[in-house]
Amino acid sequence: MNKILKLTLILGVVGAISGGALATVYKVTGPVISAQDAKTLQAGLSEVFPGDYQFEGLNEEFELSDSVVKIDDAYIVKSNGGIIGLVLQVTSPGSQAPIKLLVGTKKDGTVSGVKILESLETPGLGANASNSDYYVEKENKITFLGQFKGKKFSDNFVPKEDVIAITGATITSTAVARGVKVAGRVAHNYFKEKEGSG
Amino acid sequence: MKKYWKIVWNGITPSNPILILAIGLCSVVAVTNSVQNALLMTFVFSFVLIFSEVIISLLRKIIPGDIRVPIFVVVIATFTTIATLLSRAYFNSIYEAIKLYIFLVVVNCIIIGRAEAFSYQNSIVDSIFDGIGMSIGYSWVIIAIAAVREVFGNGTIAGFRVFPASYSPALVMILPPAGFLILGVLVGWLEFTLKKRKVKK
Amino acid sequence: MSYLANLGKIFVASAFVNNIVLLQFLGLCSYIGLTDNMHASIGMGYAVTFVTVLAAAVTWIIDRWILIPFHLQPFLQIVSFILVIGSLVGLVEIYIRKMSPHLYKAMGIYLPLIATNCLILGVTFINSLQGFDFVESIVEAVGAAIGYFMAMLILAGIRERLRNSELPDFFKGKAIAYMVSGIVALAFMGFQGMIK
Amino acid sequence: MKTFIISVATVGGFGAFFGALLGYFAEKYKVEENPLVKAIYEVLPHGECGACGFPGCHSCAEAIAEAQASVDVCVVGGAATTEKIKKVVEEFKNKASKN
Amino acid sequence: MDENLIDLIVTSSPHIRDKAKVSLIMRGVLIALMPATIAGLYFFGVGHTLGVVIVSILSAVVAEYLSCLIFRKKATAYDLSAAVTGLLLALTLPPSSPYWMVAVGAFVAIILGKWIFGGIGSNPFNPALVGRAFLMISWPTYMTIWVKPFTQSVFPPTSAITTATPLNIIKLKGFSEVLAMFDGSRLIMYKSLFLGNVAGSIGETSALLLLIGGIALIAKKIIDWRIPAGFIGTVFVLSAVFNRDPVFSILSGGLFLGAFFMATDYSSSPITVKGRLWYGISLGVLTVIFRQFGASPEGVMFSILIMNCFVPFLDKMLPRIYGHFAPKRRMNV
Repeated sequence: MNKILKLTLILGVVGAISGGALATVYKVTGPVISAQDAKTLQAGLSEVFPGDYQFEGLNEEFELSDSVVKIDDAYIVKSNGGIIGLVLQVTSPGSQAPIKLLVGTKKDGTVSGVKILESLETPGLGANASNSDYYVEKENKITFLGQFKGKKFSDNFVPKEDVIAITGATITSTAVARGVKVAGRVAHNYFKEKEGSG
Repeated sequence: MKKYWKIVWNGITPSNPILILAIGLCSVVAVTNSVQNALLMTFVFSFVLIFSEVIISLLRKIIPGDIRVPIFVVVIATFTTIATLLSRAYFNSIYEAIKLYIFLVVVNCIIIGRAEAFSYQNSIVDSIFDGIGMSIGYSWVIIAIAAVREVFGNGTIAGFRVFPASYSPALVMILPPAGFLILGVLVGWLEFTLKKRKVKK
Repeated sequence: MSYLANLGKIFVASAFVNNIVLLQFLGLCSYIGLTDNMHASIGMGYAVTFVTVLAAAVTWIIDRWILIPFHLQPFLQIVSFILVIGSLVGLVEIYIRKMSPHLYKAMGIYLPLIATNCLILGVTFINSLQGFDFVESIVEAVGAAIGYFMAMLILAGIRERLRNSELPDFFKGKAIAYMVSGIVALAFMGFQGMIK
Repeated sequence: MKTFIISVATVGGFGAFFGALLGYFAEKYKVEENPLVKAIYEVLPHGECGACGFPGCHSCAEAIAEAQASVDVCVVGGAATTEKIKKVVEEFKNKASKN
Repeated sequence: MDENLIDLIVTSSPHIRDKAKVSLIMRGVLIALMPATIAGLYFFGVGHTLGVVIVSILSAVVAEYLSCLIFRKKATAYDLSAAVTGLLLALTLPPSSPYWMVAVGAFVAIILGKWIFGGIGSNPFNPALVGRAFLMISWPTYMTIWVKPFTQSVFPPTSAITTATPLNIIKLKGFSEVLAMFDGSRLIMYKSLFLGNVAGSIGETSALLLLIGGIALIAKKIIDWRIPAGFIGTVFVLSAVFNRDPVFSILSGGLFLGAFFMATDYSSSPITVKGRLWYGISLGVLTVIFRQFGASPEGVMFSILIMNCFVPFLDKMLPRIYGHFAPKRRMNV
């Protein structure tokens, strides 16, 4: 009995100390991490929707055309009070972990830009998706994400057809294209609804 | 001073954690596809190893033998999490690259092995130097492997272009199969030379 | 996509497309260490299957019912997971050692090996990262375990066979196990793209 | 502060719970075993990595006790562990010869 | 081949290490591959294509020679096995492959595929396919450029018109598109595929000539009919199940080349009669699965490599020719 008590006590105390230490460290680093995330998000927003605009968080549930792609967040883009676009944060299943994307959409029905926020794709293959030195069209220096700029919502977004795939990374290419496609559909419905209601 | 140098040197070559002990190889294969990943892994590894060794050495008289392993594991996991949080807060871009492999540190046999074999029996100062030696021994090997893989697989070292842009990289080098193959050649070379040395003796 | 098809997809992905040993390098220590012996490989395979599923179930409960509701996930996940898995495995080992010496010989002796096997922890992290629900987590765990089992059997079979051939001195011992794994990994790359 | 307390309670609770269970199980399901195996097992690193080719440190200790493996089979422990195992084995031999 | 020697060759199952006999077998295989090779040169232009074949064979022989030196084994560079590996590798490569890549592939095939295991007879994997898989993963771009027949000029190879293989088109666009390529007539399609007038690897397109070579090898008892029969038969049946044109499925891609010349490699295929049959069937199943669900349109190579992994089990689990295990099993039941 004595032994059981001793083990309980020691393991409990060690656990408690560990929990306390971690909570303390998290208290210090937590704000830094969230500040960092916010900064990344802000930079991402202005990257997918270049120009001097205001971004505003949007709380709305969207109807999705795809069962595996999810919309985590949405931001409306405002210029002088008027809505000119929508940026969507999309999660699409990648080859190992989900890929988090920011997709900027314009009111005129085109994609303004795409950025990968988080991904765990294979270095040298899938990771080339966010590599700014990797061109899918070498002559025009167009990156994989760059090719989405200006694409219409109504496009098919199928790699090897209207989307140039990354060599040896079909899964990644499909995942990104799929995410953009869903975002496009959502944005299309959103703008239509806005117009309908005035 | 000489004693400490001997402890450090012991980790660098005579009982190098990868080359001689040949354990904890999961992380070796996993993170050596680029020098950058290998470097961050090295930082996390050294941080966790050194601090865990210190704490365990500090507590060595109190820890009961029956549950020493769970305690070691908790200590190691705690430092791993701290390392994760710190790298996430201050080196976010690299953290993104290897976050899947960070937990490999927790279950790295090298750390548990050193905790048990060295710091559970030695003083704090000795443990620090053992940690330093082991970290250096671990890092030079994984960085070397990573350099080879990155050069042939991507034409760069730590992001700097080494081969001209016209070089078409052998993608396989940064993919899983080459990790095994290079480790195989390395292990073969080691066992071969060690055997030779034994025969000579 | 129906829920069942989704489960099938998760299974194929974890067993073949992202084979946990060959393409994710988890559980290498035991993979290289034990495949010299076919008997041990099989025992380890059963033990890993059992523990992975157990661990996936338990950690899912801890993750969903304790860590996430109290916002502890970012900093307590690793510690709690490893503590719980390690202790559970220890308990199971002590128990079957006493209760069924037969089972202990076939599978139990491999249990301690698993407590610090990165494969188990890896699976639980993947489950948490992907946000799988309970059934999905179990399916992922079964897939990963079968992938591990398969890799163990392949390597053990080939190593057994290679015992009759005159390997070069350079590659005798563990080295050839790594080389074979490299080629098997090359073959398994063929499964890439099966999951869309 | 609330987070701090919850954290301490959670991990401390896990630790205490499993500590108690481990202690209880170890008592209740005790298995008699060869003292030599036990002694060798004590000095092995408990890393349970399997690098020696045996499934776990316990099997490794058994193999050493039955002389199926050499005393330097544990690479993780290195030279220090080898020395200790040698010592343990010798002690047992001496005891046996005295009896 | 000298008729008197054939009886000696038949019993090759526990592998024969005798140099003279090995070289005879290898010579047989080389001769059997000749028609398909010549067809490849005819369809894809003598210039660059011939270069690929020569570079591959030469590199393989050089690699073999070097390996003998490095690993201090008796020289086997002249038993023709390296030449066979080199030729097989070349036949699986696209006609426009750059020479350096071919050379790398041949070195990998010989050293990684064969010599690290101790040379001929010990390799658990088919060496030529190890080389090809290495290239496929390393340089997917070069490995998926296919040349339209009769368009690759002698010099320079760039003038060739690139196109997709029939399997490629089926993967991306569907069967009707393939049919449209042949004026919508199945008969013309079958004929083109059978003769080899389609895009593909150097030696895989002409089913007819591969069939002739394969049947010759079977007739000379150099290879066992069970593996190719099981393989091709399974692909035929399963393709129909998956609603693919079965005749198209067996004629297109590298199936004939793989079934007759790769899967039958002595040291990487099972040695039991039943084992061979099961081996062939499993290969067929895997190939259809790869073609149907995989990222790349063809799956013969990866199927063979994966089944190579399981050969030790096929040998172990199924009773041997000698009936050694059979009585024991019955006793258990």
